[in-house]
Amino acid sequence: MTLSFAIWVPIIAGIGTLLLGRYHDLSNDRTFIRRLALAGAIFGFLVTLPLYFSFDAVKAGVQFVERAAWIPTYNIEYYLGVDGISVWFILLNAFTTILVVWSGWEIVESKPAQYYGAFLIMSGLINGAFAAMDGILFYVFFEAMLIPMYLIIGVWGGPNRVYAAIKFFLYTLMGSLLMLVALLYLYNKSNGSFDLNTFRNLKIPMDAQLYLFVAFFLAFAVKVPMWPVHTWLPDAHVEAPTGGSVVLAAITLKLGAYGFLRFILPILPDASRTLAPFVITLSLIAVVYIGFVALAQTDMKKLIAYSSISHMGFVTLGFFVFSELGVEGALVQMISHGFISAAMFLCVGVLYDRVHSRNIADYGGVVNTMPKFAALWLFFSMANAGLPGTSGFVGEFMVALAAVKFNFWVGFLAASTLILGAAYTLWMYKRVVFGDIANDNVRSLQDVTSREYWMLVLLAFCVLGMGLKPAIFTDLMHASVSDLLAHVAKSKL
Amino acid sequence: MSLTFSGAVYYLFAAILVFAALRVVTVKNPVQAALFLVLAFFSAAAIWMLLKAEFLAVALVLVYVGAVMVLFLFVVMMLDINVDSLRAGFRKAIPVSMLVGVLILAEMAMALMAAMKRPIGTGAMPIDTGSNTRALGMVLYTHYVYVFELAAAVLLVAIIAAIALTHRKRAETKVQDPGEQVKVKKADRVRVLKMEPSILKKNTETAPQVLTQTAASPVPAAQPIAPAVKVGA
Amino acid sequence: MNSNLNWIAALPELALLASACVVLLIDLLVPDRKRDYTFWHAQLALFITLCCVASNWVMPSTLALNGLYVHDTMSSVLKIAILLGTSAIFAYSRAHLVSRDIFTGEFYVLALFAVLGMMVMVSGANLLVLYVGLELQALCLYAIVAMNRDSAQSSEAAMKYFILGALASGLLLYGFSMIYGATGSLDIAAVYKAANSASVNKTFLVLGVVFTVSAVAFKLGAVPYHMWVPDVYQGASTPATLLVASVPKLAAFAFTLRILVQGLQSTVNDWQMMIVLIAGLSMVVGNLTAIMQTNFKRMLAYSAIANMGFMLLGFAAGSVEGYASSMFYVIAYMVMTLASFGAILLLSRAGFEAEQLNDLKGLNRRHPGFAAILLITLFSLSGIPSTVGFISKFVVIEALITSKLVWLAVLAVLASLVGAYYYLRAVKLIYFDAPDDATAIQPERGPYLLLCANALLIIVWGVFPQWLISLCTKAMSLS
Amino acid sequence: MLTEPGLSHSLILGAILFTISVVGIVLNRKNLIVLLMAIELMLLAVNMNFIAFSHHLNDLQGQVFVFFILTVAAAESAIGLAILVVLFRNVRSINVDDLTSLRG
Amino acid sequence: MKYSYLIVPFAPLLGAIIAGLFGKQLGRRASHVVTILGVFASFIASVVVAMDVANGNLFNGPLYRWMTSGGINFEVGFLIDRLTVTMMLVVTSVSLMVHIYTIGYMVDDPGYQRFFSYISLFTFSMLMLVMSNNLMQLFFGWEAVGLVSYLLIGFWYTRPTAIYANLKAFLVNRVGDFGFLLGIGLIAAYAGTMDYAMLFEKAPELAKKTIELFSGSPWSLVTVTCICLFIGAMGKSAQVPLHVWLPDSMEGPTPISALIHAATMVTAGIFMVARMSPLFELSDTALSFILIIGSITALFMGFLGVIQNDIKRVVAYSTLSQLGYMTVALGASAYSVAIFHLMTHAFFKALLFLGAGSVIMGMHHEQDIRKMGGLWKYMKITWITSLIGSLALIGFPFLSGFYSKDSIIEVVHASKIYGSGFANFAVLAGVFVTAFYSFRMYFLVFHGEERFRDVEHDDHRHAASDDHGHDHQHGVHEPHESPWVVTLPLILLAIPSFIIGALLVSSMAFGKWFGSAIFVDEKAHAALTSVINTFHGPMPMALHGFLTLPFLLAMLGVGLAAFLYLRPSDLPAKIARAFSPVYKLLENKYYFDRFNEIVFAAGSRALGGGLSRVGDKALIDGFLVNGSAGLIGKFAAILRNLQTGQLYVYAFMMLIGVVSLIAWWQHIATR
Repeated sequence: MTLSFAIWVPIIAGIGTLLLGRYHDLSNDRTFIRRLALAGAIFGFLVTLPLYFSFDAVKAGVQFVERAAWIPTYNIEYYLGVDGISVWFILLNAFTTILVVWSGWEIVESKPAQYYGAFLIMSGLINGAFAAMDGILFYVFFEAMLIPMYLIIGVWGGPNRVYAAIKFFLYTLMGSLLMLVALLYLYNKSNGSFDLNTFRNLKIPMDAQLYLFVAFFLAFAVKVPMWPVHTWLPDAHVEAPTGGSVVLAAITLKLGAYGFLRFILPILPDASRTLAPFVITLSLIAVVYIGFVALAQTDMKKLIAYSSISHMGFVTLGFFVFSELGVEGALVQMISHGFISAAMFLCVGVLYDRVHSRNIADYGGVVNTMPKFAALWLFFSMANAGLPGTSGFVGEFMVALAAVKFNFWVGFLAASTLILGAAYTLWMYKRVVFGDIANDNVRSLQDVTSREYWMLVLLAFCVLGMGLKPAIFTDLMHASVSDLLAHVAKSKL
Repeated sequence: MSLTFSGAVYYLFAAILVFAALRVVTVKNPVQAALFLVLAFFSAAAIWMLLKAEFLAVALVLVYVGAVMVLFLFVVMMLDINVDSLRAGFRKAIPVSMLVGVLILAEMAMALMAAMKRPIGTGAMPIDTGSNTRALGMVLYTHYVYVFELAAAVLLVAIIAAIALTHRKRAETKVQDPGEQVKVKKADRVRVLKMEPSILKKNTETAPQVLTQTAASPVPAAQPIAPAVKVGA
Repeated sequence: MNSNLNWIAALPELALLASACVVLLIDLLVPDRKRDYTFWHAQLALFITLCCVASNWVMPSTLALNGLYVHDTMSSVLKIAILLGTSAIFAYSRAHLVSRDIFTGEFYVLALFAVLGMMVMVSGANLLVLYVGLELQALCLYAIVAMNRDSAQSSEAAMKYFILGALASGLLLYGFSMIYGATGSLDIAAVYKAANSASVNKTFLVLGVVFTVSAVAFKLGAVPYHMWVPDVYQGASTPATLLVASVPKLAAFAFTLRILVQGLQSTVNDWQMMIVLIAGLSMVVGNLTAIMQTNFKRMLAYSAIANMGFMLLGFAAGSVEGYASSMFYVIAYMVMTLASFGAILLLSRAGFEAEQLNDLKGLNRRHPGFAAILLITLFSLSGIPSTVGFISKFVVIEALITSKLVWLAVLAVLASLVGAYYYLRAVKLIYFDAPDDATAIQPERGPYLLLCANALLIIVWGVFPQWLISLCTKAMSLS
Repeated sequence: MLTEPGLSHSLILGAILFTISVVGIVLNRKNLIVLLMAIELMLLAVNMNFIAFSHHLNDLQGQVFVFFILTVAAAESAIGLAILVVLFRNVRSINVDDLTSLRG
Repeated sequence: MKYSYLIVPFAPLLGAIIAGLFGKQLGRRASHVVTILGVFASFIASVVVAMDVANGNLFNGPLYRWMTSGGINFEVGFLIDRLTVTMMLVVTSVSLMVHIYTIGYMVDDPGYQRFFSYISLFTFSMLMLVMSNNLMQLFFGWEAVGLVSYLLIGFWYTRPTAIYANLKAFLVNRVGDFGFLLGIGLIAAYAGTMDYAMLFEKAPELAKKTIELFSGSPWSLVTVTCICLFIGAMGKSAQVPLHVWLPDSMEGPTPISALIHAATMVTAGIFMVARMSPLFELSDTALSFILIIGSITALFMGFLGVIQNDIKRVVAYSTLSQLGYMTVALGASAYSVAIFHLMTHAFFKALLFLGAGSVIMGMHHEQDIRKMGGLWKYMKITWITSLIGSLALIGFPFLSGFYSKDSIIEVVHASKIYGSGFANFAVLAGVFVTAFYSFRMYFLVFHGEERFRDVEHDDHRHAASDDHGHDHQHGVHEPHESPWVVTLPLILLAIPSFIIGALLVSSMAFGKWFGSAIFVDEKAHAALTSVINTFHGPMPMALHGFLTLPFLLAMLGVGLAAFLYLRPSDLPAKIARAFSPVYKLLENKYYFDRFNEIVFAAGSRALGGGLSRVGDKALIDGFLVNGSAGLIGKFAAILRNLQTGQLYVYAFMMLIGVVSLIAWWQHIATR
């Protein structure tokens, strides 16, 4: 029942918040709503903990299996399970939800019940997507989370939020609709099953594999996002409220990458191998091209958004070099990016809440007035730049090694992130934080409140912990990843 | 193969029918169009006679010529329409319409010609010799009683709809309702008001009553209220 | 020739006919200010009919009334849906009718007769019955659309609806005459038998099919026979629109199924491609044109066109599974339509129609409940999971892919991507924008709760669709 | 040369009538009443088909159908004319071109 | 024994954490006490470990498993051998001196605790780097020292120049790391291990492998790997063309210039190459590459020192030049000599920097040597120790610098590898240049006129210099000797600068001190062996030193400096005018900075802006995304216009439908 709890506890908490919020909204009593939402988020996190403590790292298959008929006519099942790949994302998501709720504490003034409700519901849906072992169940969760995200960007977002929200929605929908067709094709191919394990063992001819690859690839590439279907992300990030950006960057992007591992690689190994150069090329473009683009940004959130794209390029790169180091590196990178991007967005949020500008040029010398904040942000910036000892290093390092093994020049381009990543992150940091106090806005800044402080410190611990002992994470993955790679190596023609 | 008399009659009425039909859609005046339609119905009835559907032929004349077309004419007359202005743009529309007409006719003709080369099946409900009316009546009231009832419902709907749509209660007409008039009671007409001497109450308590009375116009007024004559809503 | 009357099977229709007449009489005797009596009696009539349908539920499939009438699971299911839907329509539109001064008995009587027509269509086992049922329903609807007598738009809409509808029945009849000519029978079962025999004149038959498909497409409002849909939806008063937009689709579905599948299954290869063409065009044209609309009702009209295209895909699949998916789709669509138009109805008040898209601005701040209902409905219409709209699209596409029509499935999903845009835009108005006027909205409690239940149904069926799916599958496999 | 009229003649006649009526609907841009008449004409064409088939098949059902078509058509024209009257009261015109307030 | 290994790096870390997190609460005194104690403990432990190692107790083993993936164990572990302990001793001792010195130097700075925390953290990182037994940990330390360097260069974060310099330093180092990472990647890919010992075992195997970087031209795998690794070293050890960050790094406080940018961190690259000697020995191409890069650095960076007027920058350029010497030694396969020079250089260069710092303090944070002069009278200890440092630097016999530098010159002379001819010239010319600029600075600072009296105090310069709390008094300051915490380290560093060369040259540079830690393929690269064969002990070597060319050149340099700068004269200016193109070239540092600024910094910004505008905004968003949306909108408008509202159009459409369906069916039927 652990997985069901992980899914339904936040959703029920969210619905409860929504319903109860109606009354408290009227009486201006927001504290109650906040506490309720936070309690829901924390409880939602606690129920996921058994996933870590009772996880059997030796087993390659899925664990914590729950299986029940859902729509028997189409043999669709309520089939949940996690393996070493997905377990981390559920934990990460549940953890991030707490941060998100916490981050909106004093910030969200309008309709807080809806705000928290949307986040909690989304959290449950995301858990569902990571836990689903049935194609349609996955699709349902994968798509349904668009609704709360759309509202979060649109209702609590910035000035250009409408464009961003619609763009986000349509972009994602475009990809996933084709995935639905692909799933149904597989369903027919497998004589009536949506079980992912069945899909894995299907024999599929090459041309069909290629078509399916395109369908799945679009769905997940948009979500990751890969170049050139990435342009929704900067807009969405910039306009979303801080919590929205955090969830987007930390979790939903991972869902796209996760889709690659769950669907594309094991189900379509021959197409994957054939098209690997193509995907790798796109990934490298994401790393290099986006790295340069990030350098030119003047908006902090946009810059971090582009940096996310670049980092996710590493993830797809890691997948498609088909080695344990690469895949595990990519997974580690995903988790780490969850922490770091969340922290980076929270940091920008801290500034934004005070000055209401995301423009780099509106800042300068923040360190003079906010030393604690500056120190924490520096830490996360360094992590973003992939400094050893932080989680940001681990994944990049592993993927880079795997890439060099795959092909020297691939590794060469991938490693350029060492320079580019440091350049855009630290240059922004320099312009915002260092220097003399630039203007009165900066002069009147107050250092982080204890809420913000502990939130960031918590994340800093995660980043540091993961940087110092990544084995905690990788040891759980080995069995599943090698099983996956075995599937990739086998021809399914 | 020579043409029998009935064959010739068929052709004659068919020609009239086509001509009349063409005129229906092309004449200027709707009255004329209605009259041409009548002609068309007559010719069709004649052809139906030849095809041994005597009851329907008669019904067509009675129902259509006798009722429906009269209704048409009535409406045409009732609505005061400027005939001339209704013709504008007719010529412009001819080419496209003709094109479609020719196309659809050609297609249908082709299909029908092709179809006629093959045999067609036999009917499920053979016509026993004898009165066509009787035969029809028999099935209508037995086998097709359900449809018959439904047809009744259709007609009922037509009545309701026509009335609901066109029947208007005029706002300015005033109707007397004797029932209401009889039922009227005294209390409906006259109401006795008791006025509290409230205006000067807040002056001093020793204020003389007389003053109050003069100031407050204490005469209980008989106020006329709604008459029993209903104004049409 | 079946001379078995077996009128018990047709009890619902008979009961409705009788009770509609009773309502008509009662309405005559009821003074204007007590028009509510008519309302409640109309509801009672629906309820009685519903009871009759329910009592016949366990009866096995039978032909009745000399083979003109068929009772089967599909007919029962659809009738229940029609009756419940109509009841909801009555509930939603009461206040609106009152405030517009068109709260007349005729509305209810005509609506009941229209329901009768639909039920006849649903249970028709004979071309003649189907035709008369269709006309009964259509004539009532024409009149209801025109009922808002002082509105030029309503009468314009009614006129267009009428002329085009009459044209469509002309096409239908022409088609029927060809089918009759080819098979020598009007009985669906006999037609089926004759059409399957080798000696049938296929050319007549298929010519008949072409005309029949055209007429059916008109009734469903599929491209290129769709032109009446937006005008009628927009022009008619919202209760009339709701009546035109929701339940008749069920009847039209049954109508299509009875003729094309139960009667002319042997020509499936001929009509399948026609349906593919019509369905594809409908999805594309409907969704594209809807983008440009500023009137919410008109937008929903185009969405209806697109949705009917989607529904027809089930027929295009040409399999039992496909028909079942279409049935599911059409029922789901009715529920969504009820919710969307119901919301419009309840939002409008005296002197204010909530039919422009801009009227929805900032609804979330004015009344979160309505906003949530519309949110659910709109996302369901665009086919986002956890709503019944998704399941309905899913089952249809599944049927398509099983029938190896993958390209059509791809077209369908791309069309619904375009469609998502305008639903999103509506959601945007509701949630993202600030209201133009902040007047608080106070809906009537009863209809509002019903609407909530309606929206909840969208979610419930979206999450637990199995019941409805098996019902549809069962209905299709038995008929 | 003209042959003895048979099924095909009646069907062709029906087709011609049908075509005339639909062309009439498209052609006539001004007068709604003529449109209604064209619809009557179309029903006549259909009836012609039914009766021809009925005659040819020696089958009564066609005639029954025609009977009901006549009934329904009468009801239909009643409602059509009623709508026309309502329309005329509202817009003071039965010009087809004036019916364009709903568009787009 | 393992515990003392642990104490070495972690004692400073503990100090850093305490000072960093609780510095505010603890106060200044406690902070410096705790960090100094940490480093002192580390130093003592290092000495203990060193004695242990001298007794032959080597250690190589994992401490902690970081991660396992792809069959590679990523671990943290120690390799304690003679090379390691040498480095440990150098690092801890210099670090200890700098810690003590800092008490005086940073006395008034508000970031006092922070500073101590940073330098202790640096000590930890550097120790982890040198004690590592695998490449992953090496990279860890590599980047960690880079981070601390970044923090310390930008210590005064409000200064635009400082935060410019630290970003630059970090990025240029990242360019090196980029190569380094690729090198590690190649090793991981082909050797499948991170561990030194296992790697060296597989080295002969690797030597046989080739890699096709460009299709059709197979390159030796080891060459590519070594060059990649060396690119990392170029970044960290500031070799041309990645040297540009080091002069700018002088924006940091002087103690860290001594510790990080002279004595320890910048020599990490040298250490790494020496550590990887079994690999580098397998590739002559890589060694030649190293040799040439090193000689270019040694000579041309020296030239730049000639025209600098900032006291710290002069020392910085001399550091660059000396790093070049070490690199040259590496290229000539004389790894032991390189490390030997590294050690002596660590002491005398730290001494020089700290001396310069002392001068700066004495001059009230004036750094321009043209505004000094005659300081010997005021700052006796600083003067003497600086003189020792300078003499060591120019390689005056008997001083430490002489032994190491002269060994390099001789080894290069003996080397037969490609590029050694140029290297030979470069190191010899370098001796002259070094002597010239060192003594130019020495004379300008300590001798000659007391120019600080007649120059007006320039407020701007002051504001931009070590502005950390000294009273802002205007007018002329009397130079003064620094407090004991400053002079004590000077003295303590002067001693090894003087004697350590003579003490250790026979064992370390030419002896078997390093043992198995350094591998030289004596057959292929016999330069060192031939020099060893002519070596007869420190005393004869020093005596012989007086007769050699290098000594002559050095004396020439000193003489020229004395001639030009001991007395006020306009001769230097005249020379500058006469060779104005050369002067300009030097003044602009060979235009490296300008080039980087324009091509790399501005170029990539422009590229990014261009990609953002053209690629993302115009092409993808504008054309593909909004374009297709627009297209859909256009279609929608067309379709919408079809809905004219006219009844006959509607009817017409229906008929079209019928007509086309019939046509479609007939088409199918006839097919």
